[in-house]
Amino acid sequence: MSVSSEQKVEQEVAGPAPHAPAVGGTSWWKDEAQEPLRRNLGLVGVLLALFAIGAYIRPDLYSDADWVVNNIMVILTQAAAIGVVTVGMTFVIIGGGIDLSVGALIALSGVWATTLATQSFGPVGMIFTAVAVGIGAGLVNGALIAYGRLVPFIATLAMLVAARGLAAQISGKQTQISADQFINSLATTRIGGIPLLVIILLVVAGLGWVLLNRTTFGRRTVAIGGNAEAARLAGINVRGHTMLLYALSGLCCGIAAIMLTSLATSSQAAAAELYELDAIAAAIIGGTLLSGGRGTIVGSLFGVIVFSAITNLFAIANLPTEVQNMVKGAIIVVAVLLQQVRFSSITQFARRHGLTRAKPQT
Amino acid sequence: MSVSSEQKVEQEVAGPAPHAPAVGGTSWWKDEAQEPLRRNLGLVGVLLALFAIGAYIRPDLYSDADWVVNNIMVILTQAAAIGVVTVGMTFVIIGGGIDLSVGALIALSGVWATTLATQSFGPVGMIFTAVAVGIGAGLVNGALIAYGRLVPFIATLAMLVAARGLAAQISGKQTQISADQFINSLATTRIGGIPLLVIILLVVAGLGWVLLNRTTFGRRTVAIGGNAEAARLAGINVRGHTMLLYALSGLCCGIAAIMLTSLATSSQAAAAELYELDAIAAAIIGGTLLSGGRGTIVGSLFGVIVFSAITNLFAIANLPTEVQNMVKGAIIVVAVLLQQVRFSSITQFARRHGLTRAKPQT
Amino acid sequence: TSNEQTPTPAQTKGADTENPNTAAGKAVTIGFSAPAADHGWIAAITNNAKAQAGAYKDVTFKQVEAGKDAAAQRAALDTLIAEKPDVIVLLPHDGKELNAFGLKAMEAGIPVVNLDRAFPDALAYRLQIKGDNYGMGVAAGHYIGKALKAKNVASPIIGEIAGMDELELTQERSAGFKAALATYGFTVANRRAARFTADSGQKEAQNLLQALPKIDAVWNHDDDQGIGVLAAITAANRSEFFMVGGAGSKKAIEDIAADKTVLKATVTYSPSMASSAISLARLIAQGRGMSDLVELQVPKEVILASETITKENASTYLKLGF
Amino acid sequence: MSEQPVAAAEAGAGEVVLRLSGVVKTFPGVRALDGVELEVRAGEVHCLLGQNGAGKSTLIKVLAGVHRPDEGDVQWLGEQVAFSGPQAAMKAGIATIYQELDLVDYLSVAENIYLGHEPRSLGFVHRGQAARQARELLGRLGHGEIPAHRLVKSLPAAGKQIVSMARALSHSAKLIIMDEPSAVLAHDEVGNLFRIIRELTAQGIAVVYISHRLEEIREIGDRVTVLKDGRTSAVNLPARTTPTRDLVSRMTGRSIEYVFPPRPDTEPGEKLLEVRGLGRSGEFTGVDLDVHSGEIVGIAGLVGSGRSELLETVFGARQAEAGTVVMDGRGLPPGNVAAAVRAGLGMAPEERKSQALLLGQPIYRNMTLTNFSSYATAGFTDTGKEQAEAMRVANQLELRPRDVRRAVRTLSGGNQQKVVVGRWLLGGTRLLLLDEPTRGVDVGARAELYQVIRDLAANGVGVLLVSSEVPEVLGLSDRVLVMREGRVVRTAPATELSEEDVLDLVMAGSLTAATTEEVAA
Ligand SMILES: Nc1ncnc2c1ncn2[C@@H]1O[C@H](COP(=O)(O)OP(=O)(O)OP(=O)(O)O)[C@@H](O)[C@H]1O
Ligand SMILES: Nc1ncnc2c1ncn2[C@@H]1O[C@H](COP(=O)(O)OP(=O)(O)OP(=O)(O)O)[C@@H](O)[C@H]1O
Ligand SMILES: [Mg+2]
Ligand SMILES: [Mg+2]
Repeated sequence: MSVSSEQKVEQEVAGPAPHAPAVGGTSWWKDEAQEPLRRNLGLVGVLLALFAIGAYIRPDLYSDADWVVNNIMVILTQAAAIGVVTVGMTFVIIGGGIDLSVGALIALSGVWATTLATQSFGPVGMIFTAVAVGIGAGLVNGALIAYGRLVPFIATLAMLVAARGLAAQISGKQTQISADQFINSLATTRIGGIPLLVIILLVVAGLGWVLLNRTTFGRRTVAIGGNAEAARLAGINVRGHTMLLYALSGLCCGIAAIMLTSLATSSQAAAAELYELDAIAAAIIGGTLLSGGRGTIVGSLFGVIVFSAITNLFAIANLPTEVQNMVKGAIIVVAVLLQQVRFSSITQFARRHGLTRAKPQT
Repeated sequence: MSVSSEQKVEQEVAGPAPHAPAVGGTSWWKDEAQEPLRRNLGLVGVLLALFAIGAYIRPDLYSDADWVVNNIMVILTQAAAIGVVTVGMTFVIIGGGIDLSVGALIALSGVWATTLATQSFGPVGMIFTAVAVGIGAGLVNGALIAYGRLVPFIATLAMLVAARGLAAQISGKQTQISADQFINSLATTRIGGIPLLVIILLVVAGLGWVLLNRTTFGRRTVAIGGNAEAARLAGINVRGHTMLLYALSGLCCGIAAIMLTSLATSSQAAAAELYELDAIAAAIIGGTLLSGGRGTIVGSLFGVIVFSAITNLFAIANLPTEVQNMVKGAIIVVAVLLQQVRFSSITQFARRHGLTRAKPQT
Repeated sequence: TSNEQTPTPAQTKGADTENPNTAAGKAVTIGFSAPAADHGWIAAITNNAKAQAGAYKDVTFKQVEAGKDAAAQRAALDTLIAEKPDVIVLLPHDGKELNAFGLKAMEAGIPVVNLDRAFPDALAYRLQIKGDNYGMGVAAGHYIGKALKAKNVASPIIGEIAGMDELELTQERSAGFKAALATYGFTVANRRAARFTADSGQKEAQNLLQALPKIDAVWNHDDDQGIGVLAAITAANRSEFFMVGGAGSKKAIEDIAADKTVLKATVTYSPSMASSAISLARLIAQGRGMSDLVELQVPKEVILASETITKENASTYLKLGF
Repeated sequence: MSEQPVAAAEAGAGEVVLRLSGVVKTFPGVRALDGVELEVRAGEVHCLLGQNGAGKSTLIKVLAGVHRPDEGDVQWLGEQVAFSGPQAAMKAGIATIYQELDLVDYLSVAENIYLGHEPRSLGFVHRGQAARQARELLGRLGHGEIPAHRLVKSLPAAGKQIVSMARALSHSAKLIIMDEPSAVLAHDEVGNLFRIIRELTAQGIAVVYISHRLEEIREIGDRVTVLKDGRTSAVNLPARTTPTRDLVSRMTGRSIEYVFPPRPDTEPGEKLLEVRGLGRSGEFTGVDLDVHSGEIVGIAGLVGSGRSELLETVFGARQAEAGTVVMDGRGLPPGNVAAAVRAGLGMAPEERKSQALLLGQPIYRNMTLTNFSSYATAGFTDTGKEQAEAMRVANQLELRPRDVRRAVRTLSGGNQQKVVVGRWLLGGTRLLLLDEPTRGVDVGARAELYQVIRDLAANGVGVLLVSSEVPEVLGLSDRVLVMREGRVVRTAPATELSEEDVLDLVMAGSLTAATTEEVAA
């Protein structure tokens, strides 16, 4: 019962037993296996709906194909940094943890990479610094959790606070300008019409997908998040792996820090505000179970893009901040509800109300 | 068994199996039932340590008994509003959920209660409004989670965003001044030398304790969070109960909103920023299991007071913010580690290092 | 906005033998509190105050950090009162939320100098020195209005990138901007609110540019977030419009002087007011007036005019950039 | 669908309290119940038999109001009923002990017993009354020593089972359903359970009893209904007189001899495992034992005698506080499971759900959990190979259903157990630690499992087996260790011990035994 009950708590507190999907379908495991797909289709539906709303509000813009393509690139560019972070976050959550420190780690990595001293080492030095700082801080998170036995929430919250403090200390609370042309040009470079940052996101997500679905590392992650005790008794080094998961998240923060630095041609201690909430929300909307053991990279990616598309649409519709927030809350709710729509439940509804006369068979 | 595996994930990722219960009922330190007590003692230790540090840094202030008493009142007053919220949060978390919307609900309740229209109904009208808004929004959270089957994280995140937006809309993003003398005087009233707000906190916590430990509501909350399936099989109305839990949290937000309004003699849409993180952190530090099914009100109260005392000490030591943050991160880690110290592990350590006779090897 | 951490000496008033106010007086303790700095302007406020206090031999400077919100600041100020300073200079998180503290301190006989965020209650402060948020918006509005009128643009498309929207000062700036534009018959086509950080400025600007394929002018409230705004504009290769900044950071003034970007002007909201606040607080504590004025005491209210920095006068303002 | 069931075997039985006919329950793609008939009389013990996955648990969940039947009639006390939920069934007088322990860890024993129907007024729980009544119930169950205020989390599996039983008794029910209650009970506890059941039936309460142990059916049952693939294959057979062959063939469709595979004559090989002076305070002390290649060593003992802890310590899942574990002449570091696995050890733990299974994951991933890296090339997994290997083991163990891509969560209890054991058949395990490997496994599969274990031994694998079923320990093992209160009190070849010897050994001086005897007397 162990995991499943927790699952229920997370997923559908209070709901009746979790089953009840398609009856009469073929072999039902297929249905289960298709769940991520169904969820992703739900998110694609949300994206299409957002597009349709945009087209309705601003037909002038949406009728211009160039503009549309460019706008998609803008949406993706804005999804890039947070998307990379969400890939790392997805691993951490699937592995049964959570990382509240990602926003702070981006700020710390970015600030550290843009000190005058670091900048003097050129772009390689800056990138190396950002990534090393991210991984280092991630390892501290991992060590506190795996060996210090701190709850992930508390350990990474402590890191959040401390890393923002350290970033402020290093930067003297100033916005540090990146004078490095190479770094700054990352945000403006396009390859085959596609912004480099978007390509980085896709590469990171692609590698993440392979890592999660095709390697022993990914398999261990799922196992540990699904049932840490079972994983341990199966001989998996749960602690060591937990360290690696947080280091991976830190690495993603380091990469995102460079991306954000390039976009803003600067870095500061207050950067990447509340990225942790966005990344967690994107992962969950994408179908990752907050209690661990289940999740997909593709879903997380869609989650990030949905959030990015919402912000974009708000700008295009010129909504005031307060209305934006109210609508955003509603969209989140609708997006999640939409993913739960199942054809089977429609069928069931029909049957229960005598609209069809069904007789499920073996 | 259900919770235990999840617990392991949360509590001690990868750690060896939790200590087996004491046989022969010897040392009560090993006894599970005493664990909350041990944790709370750990937190008291942290408080004493903070006091000692303060006394070391500023002997001039700490040698003045009046000042010390007054300072304790200041610490408690500052813990009051967030403490009330944490009581509600503790219930929600024990029940297997989480409420990210508390800060936003405080802002919404406060803003709603301080509109000119509401203020015209006098203090009763204001208090009623704040509480009603809190409960109403809590019920929406609960309905989304229990009946809409949204993950609590997402549902309350959506509420966070939407409630802040609505509060901004209502207040026109202005800070709304409370002209009501009664409300404003709450913060300055003392009864028997104890600030009224502190008394409110103690009353709320006391009621919370009774509710959790002595009523069917509380015991069922533990059951739902610990093993939702078992609770359902025992005939508990899990959904209805979940609704009530979020409504309770909303109620606490309404009360806290009045307290904050009184302290600030005003209210605004940006009030109570990030209270959700503070409340969750306080509950967890106090021994509440983030995955549900375990937690104590007293522990949460201590958690809140520790955070409040840390902030107070920072002000007394006059640390710059960035150093504050770094130190705060470290204190959180130490506080949690301190709670895990067990005499048994010290004994074991001694034994392992041959300080006492024993022989594990090879 | 720079990688150096010390304030430019130009933002403080050094010893000036000509000025009788600088003559040493009775030794005073000035308590100071400002919110935790998370961006350049606030950081400059604190640094300026510290530097200005350091310039007076008769001033002891006691600073308490204000923490992350009004509640935390109240707590910090309570400990400050215990130190019994002669005067308190205070930049509150929110003037209304800290009004009660002002009253309390004044009642306790400690004059309060409110820096920038006004207390609603006149009894809560001895001196109020602040920038003019509404006036800042007005200045930006007039600059843009005039420039567009000069270019004969009939119905111009104007964008606005505001700062943190939940702050009242942002609302005031936007209100002033709107009012000034209205005198020309112009309106804002799209308004985005960023978070005073470069990365949020970049993001909002990028979206604004998407929403408005053709723009005539943009006002960005804050030069710090403006770094990101400019980055977004450069990345999008847009140059059909001009931009006005806000606050007056060093980098912005340099950019205006160099005239290589769309940034053509910035309207000031200078953190130098912190230096002035310290100077005036010292005089208040010492019971002296301002030597140039007839009055024997420091006046009750000083509101800085928002000045407009353009390529023409950039060189004179450069020393005031933060 | 109301075909008249065979007339009751015995005269004098009470009136019919429960009658099911044509009950159908479908899960997505699975027809778990496919026209079930059942008739239960007041005061009888009605046994349900069936292979793993036959639908027994599903049937009782229908009775308990957890599932709603898709089709069919449920008549309770002569009236047609459709329970809206567990609460409704309980109100109507049906109490259930579920197969999966359904307790809340951080509630006390008394609170668990009265969860959902607490003695209360105005929402306040009468704690004293609850504790008093709980103590009474526990006393009735012969376990007055379990403190009512103790957290359930701190109880061992058997203690939890007793709390579950107390919970069922706490409803004044007319029908009590017990889904494999004896699975986690030791021998003496089962006797105790039967005493309770007799008390209940004497008061006219009907009991539906599910177990895979036929000898229990013989001892306690009145009538038997057999399920096969969701259908009733026989109703109301007399429990005591129906020949085993009959029962088995109605369950499985074939006849299986319920016997242990013969021991080979060959001498065991070289020494694999050498444990010396192993101890953990409060659990067990000074344990010495050896396991040789090709040898099956069984450990017998009462619940709580520390066998599970011993196994876990040998495996490194618990940190040894004293003593050494040597595998192949090389010492294992204490508290390091990974090292133990590398050295060739494998363990099927006692609590499969919390300790062994990834419930949401497919069967094959659960089976390959220990060795998926060995199918991987350069860190890349090979799921095709994994599935093929898992399929092989699934066939060997007669897993039902055979589809290894299915999530483990949806398997019946016994089949889940097979997955746990199957895991260690895949790797190159050289020493297998089995903790209650046949718990909840049906007769047919049990025979398969015995054969598999014996085959493993024949291939040179050493096996260390813990079981609460004394016949199993004696029948399967080559050598037997008897544990009492954390110490090994006897080691002997299995052939030199009888069931009575073992029982005498484990009971002697045992506190539990004393109380049990007193109560029984
Ligand atoms: N929630 C569910 N979703 C899908 N299939 C299920 C579910 N519960 C049970 N099943 C399937 O229904 C069938 C009957 O299962 P059930 O648990 O009733 O078997 P059982 O007779 O109790 O077996 P065991 O002796 O192993 O406990 C099995 O094939 C099982 O896989
Ligand atoms: N009725 C009981 N009440 C409280 N504690 C008990 C009870 N029975 C056993 N224990 C404790 O539980 C621990 C071991 O129980 P456990 O059931 O795991 O032992 P075991 O020998 O493996 O038995 P089994 O495998 O049959 O469950 C011991 O420390 C024992 O003191
Ligand atoms: Mg079953
Ligand atoms: Mg055991």
